[in-house]
Amino acid sequence: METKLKIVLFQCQWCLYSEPDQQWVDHDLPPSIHLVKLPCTGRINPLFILNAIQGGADGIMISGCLPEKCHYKEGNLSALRQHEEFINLLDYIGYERDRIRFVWLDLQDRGRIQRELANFETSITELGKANNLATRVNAPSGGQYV
Amino acid sequence: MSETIVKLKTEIERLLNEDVIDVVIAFKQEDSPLRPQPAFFRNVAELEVLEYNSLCQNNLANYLTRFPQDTRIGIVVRGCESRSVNALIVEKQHQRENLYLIGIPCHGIVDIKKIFKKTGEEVTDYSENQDEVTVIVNGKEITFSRKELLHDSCLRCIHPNPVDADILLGDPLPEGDPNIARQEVESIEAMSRDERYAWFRHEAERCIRCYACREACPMCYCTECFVDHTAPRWTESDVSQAGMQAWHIIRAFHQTGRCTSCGACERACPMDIKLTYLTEKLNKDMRELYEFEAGLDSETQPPFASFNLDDKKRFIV
Amino acid sequence: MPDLEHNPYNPIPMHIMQAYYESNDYSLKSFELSFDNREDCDEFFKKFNPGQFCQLSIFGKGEAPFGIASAAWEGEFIRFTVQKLGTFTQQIHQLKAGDPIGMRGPLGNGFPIGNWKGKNLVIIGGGCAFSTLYALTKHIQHPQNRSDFAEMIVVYGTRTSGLCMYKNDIQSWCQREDMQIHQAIDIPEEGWSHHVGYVPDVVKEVAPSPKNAVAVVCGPPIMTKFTLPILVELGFKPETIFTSLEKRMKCGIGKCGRCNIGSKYICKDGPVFSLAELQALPDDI
Amino acid sequence: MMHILNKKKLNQILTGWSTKYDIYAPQKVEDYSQFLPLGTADELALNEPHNTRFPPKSFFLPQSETLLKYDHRLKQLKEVVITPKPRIIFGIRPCDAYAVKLLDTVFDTAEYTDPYWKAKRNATLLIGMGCNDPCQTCFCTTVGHGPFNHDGLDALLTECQDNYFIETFTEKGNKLFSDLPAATKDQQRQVQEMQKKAAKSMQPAFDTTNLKQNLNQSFDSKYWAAISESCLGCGICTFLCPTCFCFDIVDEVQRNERIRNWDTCMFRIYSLEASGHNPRPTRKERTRQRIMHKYSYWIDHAGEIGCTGCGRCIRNCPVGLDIRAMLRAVNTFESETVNA
Repeated sequence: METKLKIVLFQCQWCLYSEPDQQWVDHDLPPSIHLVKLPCTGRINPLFILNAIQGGADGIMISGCLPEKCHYKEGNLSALRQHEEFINLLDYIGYERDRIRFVWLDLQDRGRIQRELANFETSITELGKANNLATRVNAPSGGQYV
Repeated sequence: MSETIVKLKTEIERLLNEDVIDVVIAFKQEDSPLRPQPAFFRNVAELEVLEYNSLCQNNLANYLTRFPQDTRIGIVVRGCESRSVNALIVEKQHQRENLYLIGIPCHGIVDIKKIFKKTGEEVTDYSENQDEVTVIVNGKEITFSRKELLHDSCLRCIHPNPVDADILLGDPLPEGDPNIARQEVESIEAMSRDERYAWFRHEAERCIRCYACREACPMCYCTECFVDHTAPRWTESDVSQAGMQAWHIIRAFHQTGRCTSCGACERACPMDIKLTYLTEKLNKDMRELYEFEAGLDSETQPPFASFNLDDKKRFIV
Repeated sequence: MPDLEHNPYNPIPMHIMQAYYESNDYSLKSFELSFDNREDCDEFFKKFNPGQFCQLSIFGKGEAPFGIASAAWEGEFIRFTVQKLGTFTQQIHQLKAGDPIGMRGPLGNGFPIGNWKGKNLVIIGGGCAFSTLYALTKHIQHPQNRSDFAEMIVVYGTRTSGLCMYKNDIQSWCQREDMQIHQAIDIPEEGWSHHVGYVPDVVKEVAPSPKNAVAVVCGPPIMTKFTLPILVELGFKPETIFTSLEKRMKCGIGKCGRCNIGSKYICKDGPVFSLAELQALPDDI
Repeated sequence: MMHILNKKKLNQILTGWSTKYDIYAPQKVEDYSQFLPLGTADELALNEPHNTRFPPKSFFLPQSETLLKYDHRLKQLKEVVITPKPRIIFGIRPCDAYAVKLLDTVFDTAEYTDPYWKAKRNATLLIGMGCNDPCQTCFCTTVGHGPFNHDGLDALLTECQDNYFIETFTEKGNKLFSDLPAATKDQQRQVQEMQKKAAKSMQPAFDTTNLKQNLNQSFDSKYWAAISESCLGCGICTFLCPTCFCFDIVDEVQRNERIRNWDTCMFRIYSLEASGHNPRPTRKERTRQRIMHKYSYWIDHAGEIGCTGCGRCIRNCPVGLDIRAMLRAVNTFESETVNA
């Protein structure tokens, strides 16, 4: 049984204003963190999040630009309502709300992404392996009467 | 209720004779008195089989999207159906001017499975009035109060009257209580996390992926559903836990701000899965967060189609 | 214990020997596959007959049926020509020489060559569906087989000259005296010395004699639809006109029910049907 | 020979078998009955007037079944070993057992045998429970079957007052019941009469004599568009049908498996080709395919109608479509046009 925790980072490609931060995210992420780089948080379909969960992620972090500072003017705003409600729904069916975290980065926040990730990892470690919601890996196929 | 059928028949006859519309979507009854079917009337001679009673369990708005936008359609609408029609008009699936809505205030749909549970399935005849339902089983007459047989989603119904109709057959009924609508969701919300997940897993694992819920829903009109995509493949295609859970989550989520709580999905499900408990939660959130209910008018865009800078107040971490 | 040795769902392991593009728009690519195991190879060629198809599979990507485009005498390999169309064919196109691939086959009935001995053959093909006809032509061209058949006429039409497959071979066929070849393109092009026009029109122009002849038609549905009546007009009997059908398939062995048409399964009872058989089937293609 | 078994001793005999076999019997979950391993629920639901809602074909053709496993990196096959345990399916209705027999003609042919089906089939015994009170939606007698027929069964139980009367049809079935006392002549007669009475109580739902010709003739008629207009296009009728067998083969990348899933001709993507062409683009063609396959094509393949009259599609159709009414309509539709 694999015990290592997995974290998926969905990152808006515009949200890291500082060059070293982006460098760090692109090349030096710890192996437990998987990076999915996207043009905007508005690109994130709830299916992405669900796919990550079912693919075995224990925590999901989404980093994007502040609401008024979206590169595409309003991309992240249109995403806001969807993500919020999707997390409400997941919470309703028993998935821990804390396993999904949003971080909104601003110009001054140099180095914040590293702190946030470290922070998030600690809190996920406290939560342990995700077990609410079935994962795709090693799931038995079958259905009724097998 | 036969009075309603007479009125309905006269109205449909008029519409067809005066060539106001091309087709009327209503219900018919052919063989079994327990299973009225959706029917499409194009000339007056077919109207013999017209039926309307509380066993008509389908949402007729489902068939709107099958017709080209310029077809002039007459459609029988109850409260939930009229809201579905509105929601479809908001999404530009049909044009209001090409629709003729024959509204009927709805006393609620009788859940045939509840009858069967009480009497067994050998029911040979069915009749009803406003408060009571009478069935004949093995030659014996059994009467129930309507309330105990109503479908769950009809017990929660807030707007039994059509919100928009060109003609209203019958007197408007009192509105339902929104508190009752919330009760079930709130009781589930009050459970512990593990209980909630056990509940969800129990509902999802019975799924046989026949997609009757999708096909019965008026709002599920996409030509290609996300589960049918091959590239990318969003979910597992088989009946493994992950695949079924993904289907249930995303099916419900795609209804956010669009579901009119008609319960057609639940009535269509062959495995008696409580599908509405997910959509009701989303509806409740939409009501609380955005004061929005789907289909109350034919203009307001659902919350996910718009946004507001005030949203961020709830959101910043 | 079940008989897993002969599990019809297990693909035979194979490798790609060669892969090359056939058309100038890179939509058609030919693959030559060699067997990993000797026994599989022997088994395959024991059953093989031009006109059959195989299920090619890439693990993790899926499986799809393709017509065999090589004759048995060419060597111990199988050739397939794949048109890039859907998700799976896109994956196949990315394969290169040396890559492993799974194969199930040969499946289907193939052309009833045994019944055609001593007859004139009219082979009519259009587009990438010509691949199985290419296998047939190749098969007949072998000195051992050629004497079994009388005259041979090949009509092969493509949209443009660039989409013409097996160019070298077809060019050499033009020099051969034991066969006639009529190439056609839909739209006139500079330097094109053959026919210009749609295949049905070319067939009309060539007007092959129905006497002691068999016609084989493979092409896109629209071409087949218009060519068959012309052959009937020329005097071919429905029993002497053959065509190969295509439908979505999964198992290839008549179990999954997908390619059901009337009381036939295309994978098992077909893909080659005579026009007479087709006329007896419902119009559900 | 007919054996007799007191109802009270049923549990004892079932437990006796359970050392050698996995036993599945209909038990009530939710509001419907379902085949479950013995002991899941307190009581067996043998007297349910209906079939289990989910068809027992899935014992042999599971809704999802792993065909192959492979090593994704090495691109090599791994062996899938099919070792089904010996099973007894107890209390299966004759229509469902007959359906399994019909499906044998698909999966166990001279050309290609499906090893997965065959292995499970060989390891399973079917012990039926005859229907004393067929329901309204049943029409097994119409399609040439009956509430006490034994096609596909190893043994058949008939309930009569306090006893079960057991007829066995195969060696294996015989072995299971050989210890039981034999029924007297009188009892045998009584049971046979009861069986006949049950069969007689079922009215023929439609006429099958010219059905195949009528269907074939009406292939292009408007009738199909008319009956399929209200069809939702869901998969209930085919998934719950005990004789529908279509499947799809899919690679599940995450699990490195090639699996087969039930599929249905009622879905649009079922026949959609990569080129975008769909031979059955609307519900009209799909409904036609479903009905033609059962009542016409199947006769060509196996000589039998591919329907056992279990009535699941009628009971569970969300829009109340009734296959019996459709087939009656085919018959009358034809005669109408002939007269006109």
